[in-house]
Amino acid sequence: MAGLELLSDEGYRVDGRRAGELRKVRARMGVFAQADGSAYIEQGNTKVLAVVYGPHEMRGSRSKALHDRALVNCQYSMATFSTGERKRRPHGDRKSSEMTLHLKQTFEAAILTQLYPRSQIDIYVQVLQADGGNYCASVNAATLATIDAGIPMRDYVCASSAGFIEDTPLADLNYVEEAAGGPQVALALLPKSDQIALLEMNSRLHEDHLDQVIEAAIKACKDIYTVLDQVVREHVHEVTTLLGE
Amino acid sequence: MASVVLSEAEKVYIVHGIQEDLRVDGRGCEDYRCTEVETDVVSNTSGSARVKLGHTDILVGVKAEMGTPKLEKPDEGYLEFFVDCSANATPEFEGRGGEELGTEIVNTLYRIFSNGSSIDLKSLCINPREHCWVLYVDVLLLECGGNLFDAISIAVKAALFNTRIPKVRVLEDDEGSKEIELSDDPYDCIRLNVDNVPCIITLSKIGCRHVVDATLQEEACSLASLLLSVTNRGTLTCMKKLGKGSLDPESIFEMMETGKKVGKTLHIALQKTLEKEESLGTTRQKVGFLG
Amino acid sequence: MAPPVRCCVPGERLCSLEEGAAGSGTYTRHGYVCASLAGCLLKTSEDGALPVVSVVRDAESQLLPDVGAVVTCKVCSINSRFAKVHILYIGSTPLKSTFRGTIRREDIRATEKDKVEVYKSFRPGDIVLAKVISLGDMQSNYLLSTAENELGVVVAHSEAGAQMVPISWCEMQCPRTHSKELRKVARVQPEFLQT
Amino acid sequence: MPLDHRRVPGPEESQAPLLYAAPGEEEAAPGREAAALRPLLARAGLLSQAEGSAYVELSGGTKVLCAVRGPREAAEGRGRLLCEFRRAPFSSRGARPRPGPAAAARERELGLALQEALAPAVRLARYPRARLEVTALLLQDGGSALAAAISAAALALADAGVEMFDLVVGCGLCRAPGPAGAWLLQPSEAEERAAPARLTVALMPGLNQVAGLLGSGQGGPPESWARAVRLGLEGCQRLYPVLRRSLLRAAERRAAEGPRSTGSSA
Amino acid sequence: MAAGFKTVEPLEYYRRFLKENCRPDGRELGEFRTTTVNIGSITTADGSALVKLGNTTIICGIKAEFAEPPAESTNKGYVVPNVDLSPLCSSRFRSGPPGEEAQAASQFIADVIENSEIIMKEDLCIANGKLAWVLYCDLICLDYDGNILDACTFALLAALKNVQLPSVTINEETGLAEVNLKETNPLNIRKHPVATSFAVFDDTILIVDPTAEEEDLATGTVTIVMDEEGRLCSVHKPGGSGLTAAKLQDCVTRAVTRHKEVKKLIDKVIKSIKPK
Repeated sequence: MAGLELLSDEGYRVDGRRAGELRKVRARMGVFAQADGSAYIEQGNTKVLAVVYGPHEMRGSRSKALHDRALVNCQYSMATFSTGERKRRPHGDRKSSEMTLHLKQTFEAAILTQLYPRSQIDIYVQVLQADGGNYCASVNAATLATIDAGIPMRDYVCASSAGFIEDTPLADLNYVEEAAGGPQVALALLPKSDQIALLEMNSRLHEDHLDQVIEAAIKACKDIYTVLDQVVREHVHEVTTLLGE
Repeated sequence: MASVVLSEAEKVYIVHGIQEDLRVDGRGCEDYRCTEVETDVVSNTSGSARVKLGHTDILVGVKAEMGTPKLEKPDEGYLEFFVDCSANATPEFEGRGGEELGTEIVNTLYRIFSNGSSIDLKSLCINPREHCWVLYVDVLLLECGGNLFDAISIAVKAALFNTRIPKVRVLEDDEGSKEIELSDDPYDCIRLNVDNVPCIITLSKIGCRHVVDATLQEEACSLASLLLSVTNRGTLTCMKKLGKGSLDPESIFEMMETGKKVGKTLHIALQKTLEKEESLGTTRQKVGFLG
Repeated sequence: MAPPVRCCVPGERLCSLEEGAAGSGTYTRHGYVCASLAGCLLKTSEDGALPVVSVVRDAESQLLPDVGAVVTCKVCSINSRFAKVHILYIGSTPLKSTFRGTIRREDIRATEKDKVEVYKSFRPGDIVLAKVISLGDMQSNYLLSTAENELGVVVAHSEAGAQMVPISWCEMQCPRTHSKELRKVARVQPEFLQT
Repeated sequence: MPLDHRRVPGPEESQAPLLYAAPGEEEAAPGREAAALRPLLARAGLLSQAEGSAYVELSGGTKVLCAVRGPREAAEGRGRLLCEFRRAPFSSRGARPRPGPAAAARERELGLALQEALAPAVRLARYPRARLEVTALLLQDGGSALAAAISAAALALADAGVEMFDLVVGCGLCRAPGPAGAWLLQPSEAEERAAPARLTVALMPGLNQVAGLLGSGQGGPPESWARAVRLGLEGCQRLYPVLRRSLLRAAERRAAEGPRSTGSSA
Repeated sequence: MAAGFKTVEPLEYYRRFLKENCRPDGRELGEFRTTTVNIGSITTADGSALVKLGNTTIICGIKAEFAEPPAESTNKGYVVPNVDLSPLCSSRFRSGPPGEEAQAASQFIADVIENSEIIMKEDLCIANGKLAWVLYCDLICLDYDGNILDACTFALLAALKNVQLPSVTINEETGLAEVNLKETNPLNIRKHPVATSFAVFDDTILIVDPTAEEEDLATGTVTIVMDEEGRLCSVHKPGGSGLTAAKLQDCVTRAVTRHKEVKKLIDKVIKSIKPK
């Protein structure tokens, strides 16, 4: 492998985590007052803000409105100072348009869009600091923001990445492990119903290792689900006490 | 700006309130909303700061990179501004929506930092005509709650205060080509002196009085506003009328006086918080958006 | 016009409110009537006490079609519900840039509104006299009507391309092929009869 | 750069001879009295294709031409005023500004300042669904270019027959170098380049309201800026008669030959 | 209501005039609009000229700068023309990057400079392979009333005759140029190309110096560029209705007489400036 030793023989990774261990996840909902729903999440050093507007009247051309369900409109943008190398354009380049499409497909599967025909739901994700697993943190933040906006969802959507180094599957890769170029899987899961909303796998991986890696990813998503669920319950509790029984 | 829909009655209510020096959220005409300033919130930047002024939320990141000096100023480094109106603030900023406002803010920032007095650009130069430091100041607009210019200028000043530029030695080898050698100790860096970096005070004229730090609703009822950039010694370095209404000359002079007074107090408060942040050093528990 | 033609500039105080009422091209501020156009001053005093002060420009006094103005327009497209037109003239002043207008089916004729068919009244390329009935809202453009006898098609070309002659209020005839075509014809003004 | 394949290609980069010129033999500005106001030449209604047009020339050499496209059909609801202020490539003394995003951004700022100075004077309410396009072109920059553009734009709007509350007169100022520098009215390009602070004031003379204000640099404490603004407003009042006369002459010329050739372009 | 007829049926309106061999603004078919030229009005440019052809007004400003000569011909400088048609001159143009007509005009002017050898690029070379002059010729249309090609060519010629280049010496050891702004020397203008444009009406009638309306109604235009020795520099006929050889010959003869008129006008103006 590269000069850097990604997995020590005692099974510790570069940042001291074990193979299946997640990075520290901290999240908060209701960060902004003006948005319908907003959330902030930190997975290790990756920091993402998500905001949800809607469901509201179609903006722009009426022709795009779907007569039977809501149109999910996303935008994924990365702050120019989020990565080591300064990015010239925050969004609109190929990578962020691809991420935007993935977010849109993921959330069209999760949100009960048929309840709001001919309307539009905007989900905007802003990556403040990118340290690997940007897509996964964005999905988790968008889930919290959608819940904060009170939009009914089939289930949470939790996402995590997984890799395969020295034939041990690693969960929740950080930037160094992603940059090392090994096989990587990004998985978005509906934890309760165990349905995979989105699975993206690039670079070569032997066929029988595949389910090992997917297994690790699903387990990581379930761990993230417990953390997110706890954050949501705390937030709901906090909000209800504010309203006062 | 994020558009807020106000009925005529609400506007009259706000205007009458301001006549009696009482605003909708209980502030006086010359009071600021509660401001939170926090530095070093984003790790892979040379300096960063986040300012939350009421419902306005700004994040500024400064990255120092090596560049060649400009032709007409061979012995100085320079600053490059970029404002990104993220769609988080309002759906209108999606795609290219926020570009117009972004360019307006960038032009105002260039106007303020164009004269040499705000930042000592000569200290950014490594060797004339060839190498100098370029500071990319990137402003990210996360939430528009009115009074953007003030929040942005405070965030830029805090971010520049927080900026650490690694020390650099120039090695001259035999055939004259200069070799840049970066010092390896991460804490051995030079800091920028931000004392005479000005802050922007926007005074909005509502009815026949002017207010400081107007919220979105108050901006909707103000026809014209005056933007002043005030240094901590009270001198003005930029003056600009915004909005589609006009101002009578007398009220402009009053606004300038108020701007100077408010500007000085703002500088003192900002300097205090920055020193407090600095004194805590790296052990400080970073709150960020989790606060 | 009064012999010493007094031209004025926007913002100039013309007279106080006691001496005259504000006419077109002027506005009132702090009890004074001020000019809002650069043009010649016109004081028209009817029998009432207060003369009406207005500023008039001769070149093209009318810049925007407003409600009630008679406009000349060219039909650019028709469908079963309305006809789309370009407004070329307001009254007699030509417009440097055309404005889009719409004549709805029910605004074509005053009598038996529902039996009207658009293609029996207008064809693309016709020159039509119409009256502005509304400025239209955000999306739509000006709403026009040809519901009076003097309004309707003024110039129309037949299939053969020749300019047709109106023979009744709903028919025009091509001088070359003598074929009759249906149009909502404007009653010909008396002074044009001899051409 | 998409721009370049639409223009005849030149060398990649070129430098102005000025950089290599022996510096310093700038002709010293003759001792001039701060409040001296140099004559301004203004002429309205000179372009045939535009509904309204005006040309303003300051004695410092600044030449601005402005054209107004009358109320044109606008897509969305309320009336809008769109201003564009362009500099001719040969207008400035030094290097020719290469057409690029940076130059476009600076021109956008001046366009915006022009729009904010004109907005209070134009009765947009009278043009509910129309668009007014103002295009100003700086042919030669001899100092206080924005001020000349504001006066020219106001003249062109009035000449186009657009309803306005008042004309707008622009006046440029700059501070003489040195700690106690006095403010100079209508500076020349050389004075403006050497000045530590610059200010442009736009006044509606009839209503005595400040329509636009744009200043930057070390102008010192607010009292000094206040002095500058007062001096600027007084300058505007003195420039107003010249503009008014040129507009009246254009109106009379239009009235004289108005009735004869209606419609066809004069 | 004559004006009404003009807007409603413009072609018919023009045919009526062409039958009597004149035009709505009173000119014959072969008559040019009044042409005026004003040289050296922009002091910040190295050379400038303003040409008015009836209502059509073009201003040409030339800025001279230094650049390395092109690799393939190290003893040549550059001449970079650029025609700018902005919303200022007519409502048919949008702001932003140059449109089709502007690009076509710029290319036409570049071809005229190339074919007519108005100046030798070798004269622009200062130090072979190291430094050469670049002449940025910016032609801005202030008022678009048709026939901008004639006006642009005339404005470019007049501006080039007005150019004053500062004297430049390369001092040996630093290899940098030294510029002396005091002494300036003019360009050596070798040829005087003059353009004449015609509009073709209903495939038969040829009218010279068309206005904007006539250009819109014409079924074709042709532009002929001649120099003083009667040599054809370029013939530019962008499509449109055909033209018989005889008609083309009439155009060429008219172009020759037009060249004399323009040459007389420009010499008169240059003389009136020189003694000053």
